[in-house]
Amino acid sequence: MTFEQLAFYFLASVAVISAMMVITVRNPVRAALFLILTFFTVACIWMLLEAEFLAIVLVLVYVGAVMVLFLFVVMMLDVDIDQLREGFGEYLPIGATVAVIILLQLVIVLSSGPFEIDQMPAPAAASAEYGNTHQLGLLLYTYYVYPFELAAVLLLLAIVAAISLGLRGRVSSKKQKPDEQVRVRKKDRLRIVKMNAEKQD
Amino acid sequence: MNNIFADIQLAIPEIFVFSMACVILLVDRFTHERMPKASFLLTQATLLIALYLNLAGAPASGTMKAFNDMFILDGMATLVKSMIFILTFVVLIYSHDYISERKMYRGEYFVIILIAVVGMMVMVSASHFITIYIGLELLSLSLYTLVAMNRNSDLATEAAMKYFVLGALASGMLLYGMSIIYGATGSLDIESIRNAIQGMQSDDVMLMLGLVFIIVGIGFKLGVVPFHMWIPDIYQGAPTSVVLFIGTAPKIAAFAFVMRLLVDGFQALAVSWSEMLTIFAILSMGMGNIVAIAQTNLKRMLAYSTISHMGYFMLGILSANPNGYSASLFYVIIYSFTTMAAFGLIIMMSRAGFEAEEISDYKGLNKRHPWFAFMVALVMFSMAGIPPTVGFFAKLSVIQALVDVDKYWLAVVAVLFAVIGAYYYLRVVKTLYFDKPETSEPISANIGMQFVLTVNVFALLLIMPWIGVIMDICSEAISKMG
Amino acid sequence: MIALSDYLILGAILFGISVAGIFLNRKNVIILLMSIELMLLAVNINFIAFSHYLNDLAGQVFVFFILTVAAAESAIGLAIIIVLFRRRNTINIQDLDSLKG
Amino acid sequence: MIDDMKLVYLAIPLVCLFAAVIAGLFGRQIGRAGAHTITIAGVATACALSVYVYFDVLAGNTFNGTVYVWGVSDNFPFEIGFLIDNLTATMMVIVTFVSLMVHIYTIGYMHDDPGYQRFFSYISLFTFSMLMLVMSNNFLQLFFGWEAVGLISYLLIGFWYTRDTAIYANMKAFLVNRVGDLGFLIGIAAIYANFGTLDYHAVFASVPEVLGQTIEILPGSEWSIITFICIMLFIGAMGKSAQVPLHVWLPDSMEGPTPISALIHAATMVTAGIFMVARTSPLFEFSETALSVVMIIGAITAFFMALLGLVQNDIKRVVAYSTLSQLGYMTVGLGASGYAASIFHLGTHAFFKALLFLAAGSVIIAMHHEQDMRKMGGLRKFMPWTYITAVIGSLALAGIPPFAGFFSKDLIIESVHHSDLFGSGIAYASVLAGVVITAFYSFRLLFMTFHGRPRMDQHTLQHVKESPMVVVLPLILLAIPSMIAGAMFIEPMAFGDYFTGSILVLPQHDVIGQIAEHYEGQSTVQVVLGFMLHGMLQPPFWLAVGGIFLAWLFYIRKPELPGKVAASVAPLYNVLMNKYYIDDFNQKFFANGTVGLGRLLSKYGDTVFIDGWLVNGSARAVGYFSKILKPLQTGLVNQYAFAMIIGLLVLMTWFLSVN
Amino acid sequence: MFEANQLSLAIWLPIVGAIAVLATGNDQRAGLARIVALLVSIVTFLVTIPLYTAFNKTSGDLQFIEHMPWISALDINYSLGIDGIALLLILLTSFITIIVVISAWQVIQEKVAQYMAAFLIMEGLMIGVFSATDAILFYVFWEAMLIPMFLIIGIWGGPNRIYATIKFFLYTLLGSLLMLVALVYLYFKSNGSFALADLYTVKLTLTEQLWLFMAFFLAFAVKIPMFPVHTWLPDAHVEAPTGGSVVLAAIMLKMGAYGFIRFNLPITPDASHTLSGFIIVLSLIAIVYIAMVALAQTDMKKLIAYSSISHMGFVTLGLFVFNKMAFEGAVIQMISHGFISGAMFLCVGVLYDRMHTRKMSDYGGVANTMPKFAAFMMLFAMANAGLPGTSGFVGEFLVILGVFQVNAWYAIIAGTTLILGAAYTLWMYKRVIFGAVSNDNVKALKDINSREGFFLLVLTLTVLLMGLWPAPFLDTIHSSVDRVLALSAVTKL
Repeated sequence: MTFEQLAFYFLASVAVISAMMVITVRNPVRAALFLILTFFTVACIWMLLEAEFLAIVLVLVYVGAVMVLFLFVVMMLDVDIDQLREGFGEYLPIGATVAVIILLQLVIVLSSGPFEIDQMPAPAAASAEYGNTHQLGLLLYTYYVYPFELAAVLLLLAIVAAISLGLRGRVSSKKQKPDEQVRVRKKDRLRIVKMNAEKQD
Repeated sequence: MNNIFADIQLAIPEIFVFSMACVILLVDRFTHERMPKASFLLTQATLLIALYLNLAGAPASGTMKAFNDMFILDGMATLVKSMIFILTFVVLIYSHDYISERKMYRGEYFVIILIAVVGMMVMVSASHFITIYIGLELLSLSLYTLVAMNRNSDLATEAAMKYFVLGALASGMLLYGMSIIYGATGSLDIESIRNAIQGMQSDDVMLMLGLVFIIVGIGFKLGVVPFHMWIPDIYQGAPTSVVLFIGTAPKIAAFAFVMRLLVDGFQALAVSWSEMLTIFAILSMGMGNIVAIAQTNLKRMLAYSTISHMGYFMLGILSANPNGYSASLFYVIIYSFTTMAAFGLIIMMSRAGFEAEEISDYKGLNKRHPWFAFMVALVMFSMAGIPPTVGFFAKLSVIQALVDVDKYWLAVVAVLFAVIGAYYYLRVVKTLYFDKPETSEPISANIGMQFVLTVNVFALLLIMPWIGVIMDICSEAISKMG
Repeated sequence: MIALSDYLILGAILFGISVAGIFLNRKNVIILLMSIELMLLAVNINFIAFSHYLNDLAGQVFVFFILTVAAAESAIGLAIIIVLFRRRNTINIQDLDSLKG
Repeated sequence: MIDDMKLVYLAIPLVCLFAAVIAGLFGRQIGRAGAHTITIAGVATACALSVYVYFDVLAGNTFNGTVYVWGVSDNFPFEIGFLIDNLTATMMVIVTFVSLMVHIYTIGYMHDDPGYQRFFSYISLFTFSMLMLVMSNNFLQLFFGWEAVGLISYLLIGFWYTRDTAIYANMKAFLVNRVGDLGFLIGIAAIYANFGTLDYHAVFASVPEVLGQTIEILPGSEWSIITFICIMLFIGAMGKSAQVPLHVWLPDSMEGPTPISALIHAATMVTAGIFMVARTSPLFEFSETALSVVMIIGAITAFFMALLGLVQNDIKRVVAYSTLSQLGYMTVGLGASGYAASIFHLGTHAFFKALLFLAAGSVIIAMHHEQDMRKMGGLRKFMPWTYITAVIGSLALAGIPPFAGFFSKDLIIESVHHSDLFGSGIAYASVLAGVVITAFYSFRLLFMTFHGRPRMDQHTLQHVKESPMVVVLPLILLAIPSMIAGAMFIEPMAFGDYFTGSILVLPQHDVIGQIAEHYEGQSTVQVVLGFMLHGMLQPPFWLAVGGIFLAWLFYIRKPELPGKVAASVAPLYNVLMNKYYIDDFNQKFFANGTVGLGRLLSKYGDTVFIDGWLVNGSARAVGYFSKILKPLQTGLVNQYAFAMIIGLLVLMTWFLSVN
Repeated sequence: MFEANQLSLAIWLPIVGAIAVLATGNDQRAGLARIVALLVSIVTFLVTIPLYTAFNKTSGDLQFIEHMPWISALDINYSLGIDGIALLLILLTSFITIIVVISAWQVIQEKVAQYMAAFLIMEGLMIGVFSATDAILFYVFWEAMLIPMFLIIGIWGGPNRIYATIKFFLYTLLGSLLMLVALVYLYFKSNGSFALADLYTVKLTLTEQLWLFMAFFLAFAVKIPMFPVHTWLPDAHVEAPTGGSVVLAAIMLKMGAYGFIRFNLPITPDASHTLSGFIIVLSLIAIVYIAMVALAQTDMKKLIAYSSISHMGFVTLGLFVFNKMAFEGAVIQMISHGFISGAMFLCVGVLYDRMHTRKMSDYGGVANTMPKFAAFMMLFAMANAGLPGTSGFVGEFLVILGVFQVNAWYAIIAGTTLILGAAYTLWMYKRVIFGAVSNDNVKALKDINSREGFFLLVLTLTVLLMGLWPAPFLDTIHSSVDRVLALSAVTKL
């Protein structure tokens, strides 16, 4: 067994176990943490597959941002943990059965024939000059420029949507209203009050 | 990569719509209090101009590709995009009063709608897994947001959550399927995939596995049984204006999406996916029609009716020939316009604080407002597929497609379910005409909307003499497909 | 050497776990979302493995986009959940069944 | 000449129709007098013209032609046309004459009735229909007239439509007739199917071609087509001419006003069946089976219905049963191939039976519409004219020479005697037995009504008086032919070649020919005298006399006797009083049975099975599924996800295992 | 122009007229709506008369042909044309519509314009059905009729109208949708044509024919209606307003039989022969069974509805013995039944308008207070019982004559209608019209007014004319019947 294999199987089993923990632990915070662990290990596996850029992105962006967002939400929403796992056992048989059947079918199909090592050998390791990030970058900005731009649209959408949904305008907030500031006229701000002179009696 | 400007030229409508979305986002910031209508008008203008750009840029013949074959423009794309613009345009007219009465009249609403339109356009013109996926997500994410847009509604937020969770799950499955196909064919480009599949055995398990997952994704998008669960809840929970949108343009976009994946990509596997779609179609027609009978909420009933209509819609596609595709295209166009009229009428009936969602809200409408009642009845008859409304021709075309491929039993099943379906549509008509009104409150609606709605509804009847023209357009669009 | 199928099976196992997670979890929406994240992870593993073995970077590019989309999706999804929580004071699935039938 | 005659032929029914329409539609405008004037004028014209036609026909001017083409189907023209020959002309005269009498009589009888105009309209219309029936030259028109007279009979029986018994009786009459009509129609259909035409002459001409053909009605039993046709036609005749078992409507039809009992239910309509069989004699002659059937049915009717006449106490019912019995005689005559005898009896019977009915009506008027003979008696003194005419009628009915009935009835009995068809023995016995019974009940009626001590209440007794002239006049006018018609017409009708062109009798069946041999070459007077002399030596005469004597014994001499006899044969008496239970049986089995079956079918077939199970059942099933499937949408998002995953699982398993 | 598009004119004129009627608006202008509707119906009738006068009776071919492309993608055309059979039915339609409009004059007080418009639209659609020579065009008209009828029963109907109207709609829809599948199948067999003429010549195996026959059969049998798919009719009739019942009985039922003539017999001749025994048995069941069921009814309209089913049994019987006389009898029966059943329902309507009950037990002795009415009804009752001299006799007579040539027993069983038909009709007449005045309501009845008298008189004259002189009717259909029989005699195997 080579080091690669050893590393792979180790990482894979960690990933699988932590994934199992994600769906079985009671506490959603811990579940999120286990998910992070899963991501980490998978990122390592991606390294084995020479996808360094994505591995790093997975950790930095995904774990760093998305999972933290998850954690943040989980913690923000004060959820009663004890109730959450009620009746867990009830669904275990059917859940496990379905999952196992699907898994079995996938395994049978995927491990049959074409993807065996003899059918499809791993490519030779890339040369030292090969930069995964470089190559990806080249592709992304040239060949895949169209989806790349679309991804930008998507992110804009996410921003607009998240703000639009999440932002709760408080009545008391003192935020700026640029359109009003720009459009302001003298008469809006200045009221000239005409007062009759009081009689001095 | 030869000439980026030539590529861009083809994508001008997409670029224009998105640019306008950004513009509106900005403009709205400055105008939404003083000129609340600015965003609305800009959006409508955008759609009209986009329609023009789309038609002007239509390829004279054959198909044109751009961006390294990730973007495709053909007759079907032009037609479907035009429909999307028109439908969205009318939808916004209908929605106008509704959203302003419910404090959703914000710039974001229009921006998100436009982005959804962009998403649909991308989907329609996609010829690569990545563009298909991104287009799909652009649309889906916009719709999730729109559903949740009425933040003060218990039901809307619940619906949004369900839609989101299930949508994400479906995307995951679709992606899994794509990954398998990628592994099996070594490509993400639709055309290459097609070529690769043609060189393989059609019962290759790997392909089949990928196909199953992709079909599940498609099934969800269309809302066919058993991937339909989101539809009733979303239709009932979401604001009517949003349902109006979800129920119309995206259905047509979904048609293009199905065509790109199944027909362009997996034509060689037609036997298998046609079989899968057959199962979906029967289940959808059955489940949709049967469960609709038990509904008391009109929107929810229409949701089940949608499920059944998607079943009928698939009858054309599963015949797996151009005749069938054009029948389905025709069906979905007719269906979209009918649905639009249906929800338009619900919107017209609703007022601030009153949703007019329950079927019982329509009791004796004929006594209160015969004109509206007649329009609702017409829409219901069209949905039931009773001649001389266009709904009949839609059914006729898919049945014709079925019989063409000798699937008689399926045609018989389809018409049997249509009879069951007719029952609940009739029940609405019954409510309109035969029941006593519970309130005599007059119905007010703005004149412009009434006019457009009237045109919309009567088109369902009066388009009859020209129905052949629409069929021709559909079959021509299909024949010009890549 | 590690066979491609090993990676794929890892992906399949993660996929299976995510399916099981959806089945087992009947309370918390967020855990449901996490299960779906696991599913996406399985997809990504597939793509990267294929990409590596096919010697074709397209798969990795796809993963790049998937990650982007997933991030956007999570943002919107969590926003929805927050809106929901504010409105209903719960994200317990069992309590969110006003729409049914 | 012929062209003119065509107009005459047309005019005869049409004047009646015209009068009927005027009286019916404009009754209110023209008033009572107007109504009876116009209808009587119409019928009188018809009668006069009929007599004219009669003599014209006697002069040899027969006619067979089309009036108009009713419709063409399958290239066959169905026509409305006239066949005027001796038979027709005779019938026309009888019909119009009796009708005229009844019209006149009605003026008096219906004097106070609010439906006066309506009544005149009906009877005029009836005359029209009956004329169309007898003048027809084809089966279609025959059927037209057949049904039309049935309709008017229905209307007239129910003339007093507020009486429950009347509207029950008229419906019964129509329905029972319809049973016969079904046979008749099938017979017509069979004629068309086998002869390809409905025209009498054409049909009769092609009898030889059809003669050998058979039809398989029931599997395994081949019937000669002619027999089948004849029996079917005769079923029609049984309905109209009230032969057992389709006789049940006739006694009940007495619910109608008396004039129509005379006209329709004694003189004319009920004889349509006899006429029809005589008319189609060229068919019947070729089927001995059919003739036997006719004879046996007739014999049964003649005897058993006469028996019923013995026990009736309603004056009209006695006459009605006698009518039934006499119709039986005519039928027997037909069965014995003595068509001429039957038609002869038909004619004489028309006169004396109409006379008897009208006389009965006259009594009823005097008794203030009391019809029970037990409450009468001794009317002789109050109503001399009525009494005398009734006596004449009764004598004619009983068959006492030289009254009309004697000749015709004796001729029938003689014919049967000569016949050697199957059943002729029984028939002969029946008609002989019938004679004594007939005589008995006729005089029973006469004695109970006119003799003895008045049994009515004081009030009625004080008001009893002879009927007015309009009533009495027809009685007298009818009494005359009742006396002399027999003697007048026996020679030409029975023994001459009067009916040669109209009625066919095969030589082997020619019973009248055998009788005629005795009188060959004699003058009319000789024949009459000879016939009378011969008749007095024969049993029928003595039987009749015996019957009269018995009646005298029972009702004049020893009035307590009837009760004793009745008590001693109580079971038989009860059977007779209950009309052999046939009405009860029909009511229970056919009427209630059909309605009951209908209710059953309606409830269990339509309501429970088809509607309840199949139609609403499937609707309910759909609704049930709807209720079952609806909760599947639990509202729980994780379960929605389940559904998707299960869907995925199923698809995956299916398609991966298939490949 | 007028000459060339005579049929289109007859179809669209009433429909456009209906819009004009609707345009008169609400019930404040009900009088105007009535007058416009009457004018439209009369003009339509006048438009249909030249069809008769200009019709070439010696030719069995379609006449007044119109042809316009409609849906080129499916080769669906707007093509019209009529033969003698259709001609008579069209005349019947336009005639009955006038009567219906008049009969509703005072009775309908609510939503008058809608009521009148619904009938005018029906008229146009029904004429369309009879004149369409393109299968899909036929189907469109055929199905479209459901909508106005649905509303007529549902809006102006009796207490149980909703059940009845939905049952009516779904029942008929179920039948016709299968026909649609059959039509589409034929479309492919005939290489893409919906023209009836093309469908007549397409070759079909026996199995195909049997399936197609059954599909068509279901559609038409429901409409006729034949046993056992008849149960919608009594309900629909009972609940429908008088006009609705009249149109339903007088015209809509005929469409089923017309469908048999246009579709089953010529398109699936071999199947028609193979299955004729089946149809004949059903027809005989209809004649006998339904007549018995009619006897058990206590509701006048239900009784007449059942009697309609029974009478329509003669039509199907006549069509499927393949005998010209029976066939012609069947066609005549269709027309005659149109008049008679219409008249019967109008009579019941006249009573219902006064008493608001259809139960026979609520009546009795009507003749005392309504003598004129009683006279009219007597005539129609007799016509219903098939009395010679009325139109009711002609069809039954010809059918029995024709059927006897094929099988004596069929004729005998069918002939029982003579008894049963008379039994239920007269029984009803007896219970309703005859007898002493049974209650105060009857006592208070007013005899028919001149308007009612008018339409009853017109129908009376028609019934008598047709009974006494059916030749003009028969002459119109000879050639057409020959053509249909010839088509159904040619094997397509």
